[in-house]
Amino acid sequence: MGLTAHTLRHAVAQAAESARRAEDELNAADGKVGDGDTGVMLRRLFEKLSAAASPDQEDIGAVFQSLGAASASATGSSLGTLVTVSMLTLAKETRGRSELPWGEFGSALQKVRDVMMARGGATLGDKTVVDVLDAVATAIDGLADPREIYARAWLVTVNTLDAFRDKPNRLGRARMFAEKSIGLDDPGMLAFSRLLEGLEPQNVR
Amino acid sequence: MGLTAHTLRHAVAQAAESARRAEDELNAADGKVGDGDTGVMLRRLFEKLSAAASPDQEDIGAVFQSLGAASASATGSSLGTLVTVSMLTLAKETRGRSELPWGEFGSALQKVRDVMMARGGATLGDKTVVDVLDAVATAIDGLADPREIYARAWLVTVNTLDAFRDKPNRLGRARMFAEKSIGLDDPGMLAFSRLLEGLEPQNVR
Amino acid sequence: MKKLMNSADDFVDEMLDGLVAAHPSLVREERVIRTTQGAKSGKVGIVSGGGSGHLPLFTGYVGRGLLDACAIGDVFAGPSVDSCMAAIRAADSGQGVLRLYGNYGGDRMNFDLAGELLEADGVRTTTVLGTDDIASAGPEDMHKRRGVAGIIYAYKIAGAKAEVGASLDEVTAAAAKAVARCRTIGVALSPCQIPGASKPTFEIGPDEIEMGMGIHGEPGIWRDKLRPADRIADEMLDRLLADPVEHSSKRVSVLVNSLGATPLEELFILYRRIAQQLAGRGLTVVQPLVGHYATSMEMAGCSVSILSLDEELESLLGAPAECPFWRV
Amino acid sequence: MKKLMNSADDFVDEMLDGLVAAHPSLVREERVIRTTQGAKSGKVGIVSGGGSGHLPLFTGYVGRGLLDACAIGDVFAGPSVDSCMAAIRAADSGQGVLRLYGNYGGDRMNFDLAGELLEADGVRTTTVLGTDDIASAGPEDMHKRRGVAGIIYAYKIAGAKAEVGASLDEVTAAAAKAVARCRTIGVALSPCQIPGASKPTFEIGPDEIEMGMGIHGEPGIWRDKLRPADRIADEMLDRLLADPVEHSSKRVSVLVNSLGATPLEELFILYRRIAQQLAGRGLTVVQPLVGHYATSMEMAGCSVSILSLDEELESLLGAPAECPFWRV
Ligand SMILES: Nc1ncnc2c1ncn2[C@@H]1O[C@H](COP(=O)(O)OP(=O)(O)O)[C@@H](O)[C@H]1O
Ligand SMILES: Nc1ncnc2c1ncn2[C@@H]1O[C@H](COP(=O)(O)OP(=O)(O)O)[C@@H](O)[C@H]1O
Ligand SMILES: [Mg+2]
Ligand SMILES: [Mg+2]
Ligand SMILES: [Mg+2]
Ligand SMILES: [Mg+2]
Repeated sequence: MGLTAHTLRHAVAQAAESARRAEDELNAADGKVGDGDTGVMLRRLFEKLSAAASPDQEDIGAVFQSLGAASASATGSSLGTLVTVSMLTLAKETRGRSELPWGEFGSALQKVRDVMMARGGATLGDKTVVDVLDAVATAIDGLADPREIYARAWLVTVNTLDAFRDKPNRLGRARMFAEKSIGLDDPGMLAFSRLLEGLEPQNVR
Repeated sequence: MGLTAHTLRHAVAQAAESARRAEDELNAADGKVGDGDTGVMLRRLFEKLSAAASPDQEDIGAVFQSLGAASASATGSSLGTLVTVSMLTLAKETRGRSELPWGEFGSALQKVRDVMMARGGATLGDKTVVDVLDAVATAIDGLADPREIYARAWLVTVNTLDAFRDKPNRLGRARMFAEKSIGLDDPGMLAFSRLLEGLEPQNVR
Repeated sequence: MKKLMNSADDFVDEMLDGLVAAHPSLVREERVIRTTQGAKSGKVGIVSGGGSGHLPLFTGYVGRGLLDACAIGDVFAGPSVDSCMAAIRAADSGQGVLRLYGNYGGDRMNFDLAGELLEADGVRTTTVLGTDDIASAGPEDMHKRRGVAGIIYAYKIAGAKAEVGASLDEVTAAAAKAVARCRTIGVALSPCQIPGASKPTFEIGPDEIEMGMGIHGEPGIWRDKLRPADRIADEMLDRLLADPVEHSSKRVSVLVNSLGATPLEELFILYRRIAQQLAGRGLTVVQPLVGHYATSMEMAGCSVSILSLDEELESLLGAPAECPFWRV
Repeated sequence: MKKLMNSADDFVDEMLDGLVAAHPSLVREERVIRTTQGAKSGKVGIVSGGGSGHLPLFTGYVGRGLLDACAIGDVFAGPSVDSCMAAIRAADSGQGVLRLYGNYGGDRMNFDLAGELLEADGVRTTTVLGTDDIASAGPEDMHKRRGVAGIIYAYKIAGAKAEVGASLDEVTAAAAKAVARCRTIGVALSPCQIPGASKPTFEIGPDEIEMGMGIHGEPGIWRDKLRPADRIADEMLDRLLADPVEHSSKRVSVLVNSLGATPLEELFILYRRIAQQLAGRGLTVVQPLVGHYATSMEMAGCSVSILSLDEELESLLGAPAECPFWRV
């Protein structure tokens, strides 16, 4: 069992719905430390991704490729571009395959984390989306049961948000607000948690 | 007895002081029906006039001429320009004389009223400075006692403000606010009253 | 409202000093701005003027093929009689001078008085008043209308006419034609404040706009909730095109002008719609202008002007001209 | 904050449509603006890009002797990878392309990725980042500084260099020199609001200013009561001139730029003081620029940039160039 083209498309549709619901909350979070557009960016981006995940593809690598292409044309925001490179990385990893086995999921996320760090220049501890991705990728490493993966991912996501809340942001626009950012969630990490939260665990099978 | 160069200079200095005191009040009055600058214009104008009334002139026409010249260079606001033409008119009337007899004062003011109307296009009843000037010029016509002139002038000024308060403005910027101007004093009329009020009657002798 | 200034009393003079410091093609003499070269011999002179606070109006349009000199008053007050006289003198090379300025009481008194005083010296002057603001009076009271942003078309056209050696009467006629064929309407979103004044020129709710409001806050046609840009553009255009213009034509120029705080982004959103609508009505746009051409300091809002062209106007509009804020 | 727009989602696309409708010298292809003629054969290409909301930046500087193409993102967001690739392609005539844009994380990720993806196709690119904002990091962290209004000097200088047939390396070196010799500082008086955002980018008291604030509201050096324009100008200039510039010279260009709502009147009041102070320090000002050159929509405030010239920079700055918002 693993992630198929069908599951992926469904997850993207769910993420689009979550992004819509979280738009104002994420704008507000970014408004405190950045330029206030994380929510609107994410909502627009996932609208386009959802439209781009064509229903007749079986090759999961091809689906990731169309998501990456759609993202590359849809957004240029920091977080959006990290989504682009994630999709393109996963496309490379899964090209020609009809599913990504759950047992390989954690190591795939580790690759995503690495390209994000290479592209964006963040290091672990900077209080960015990379930190929560790292925590999740590490926590689910080797797990093969999708329900367990989801449960663990959700747990460490919440814990990571908690753990970073009282640290200062060290990267991106929020860096300028380092002191002000203490006590606040990083908008990118918060966005990750909202998207994850919106995935119905029963679909992850 | 009449208006001499000395009395005139003193009156201008008093007017400058009155304009300074009334600046905010006149701005506020103009702010309700116009662009809110009657007070600042008048204060600046009379500062310059006061400086321009040179102390060594005996010819009252020459003093009026320097006041007119100073006004012509200092202001271009509607009310300011009416001050300019008033001064130039009085200069013409008094050229070469060392005083303007009080008995001729009313008819001189009537001339001023006429050039104001010719220059500005206002008609009586438009609720402008012209209306109060007309009322004063008419009321003091033929009077020769300066105390009586002052007392009558003050009385009709107050009455004219009262009489016009509930009429609409029909000219200048306030025309646009015709309905809104009902219940409010015209800034130009109010300015006239403040300047008159500030003249010490004991000086008008 | 916060202003980067030193004192209200010095606002205009310091602004003028900065203007000429930044633009060596301009010279300041008290409250007059003229070209560095001075009146061009054999050419009819063109002067304008008005209150400060409307940059690039009025002083910014002094230059080749536009104005020769400009008399400038305090913020939102007319230029003084002396300034008007000095501007006319600076523009006069002996061929006479067109006084071309907006239809405001104070400005008229001063330019008229200046003209009368100069007549004695044999200076010939004519007058054309900008009256393009359709919201300020009905078509039956055309002569009561205020002059707003559209006057820059009259500058351009009269300036080009003078540049080719036309007579004072011909230059005057060209300016009058430009005014007669130009219509403007504005919409205001937020007020401005005169330096030294205790409060803004008007009040308006945080979600309101006023259609037809004047550049000094003169009341407009209606005040209501903000609506989509396309609806605003459509209404402005409908009103402009419904206003009768003798010999209106199929070729027009359009000016979408910021009153100050409204950014270029929003002007282009409006212009996009206006261009579509004009095309839909079979009108061809020539030399559109989108930007800050006649402002009221930090006021938010915009105006739209339409100039109905004929062959003469189109060629004069396209003739070379150069001032600090407009180059053709 | 009131905006003349139809919807937040259409803001950028409608703005771009209006921009090219008003300026036939520009062509739009999705989120790329390029010159109508396209890449000039034999000439090195220059592209820039960034978030929307800064007009005339970035798209307004596409034109002869300036940029060949520009990739444009949503308001205050970087241009997408695709737009960056398309802009580079549009600018490439085979001589290679300089990527010249401001030092912001999102923009860098996208331009870098685009360059890597195009390398496969044999497109040669170089990068110069605008880093003129002295308030965003100390001199020891020069490479961390943000790019703001001063980048237009780099456009002009790189553009002129490319126009005379210089190689990609030479054009790149000229741009890098312009950046290295340019310093900017800004002061903010009021915020702007991103279309669709629930509130302005920052809050500031009705009598406060913030020295050094960034164009997206990034925090500055101090926030305090408004003070006289001359004191503000002096402090900005002191800070600019105190920042070390290798080979600083006695001839400078100065850009006094409105962030949006601050009117020309106030810019000229500031420029007057700056020109006096520079003269007092024995510096000669060449080609000063005063106006709206790099804005943040309706934000009030201004920035001052100083470019320290040498012979090469001065001649490149003075070379002919033409785009909708700047002509030399
Ligand atoms: N260089 C980077 N590396 C990793 N994450 C980043 C980087 N830059 C930004 N982010 C993440 O993106 C979030 C901001 O996203 P968004 O508001 O869309 O970007 P922008 O700053 O372009 O407006 C931050 O909270 C942070 O988690
Ligand atoms: N044409 C006119 N004729 C007579 N009085 C006028 C005229 N125009 C304006 N006024 C007077 O001037 C006053 C306004 O003065 P002021 O605020 O200085 O002028 P502005 O309208 O130029 O700002 C009005 O209240 C009115 O009394
Ligand atoms: Mg953001
Ligand atoms: Mg007034
Ligand atoms: Mg006034
Ligand atoms: Mg952003």
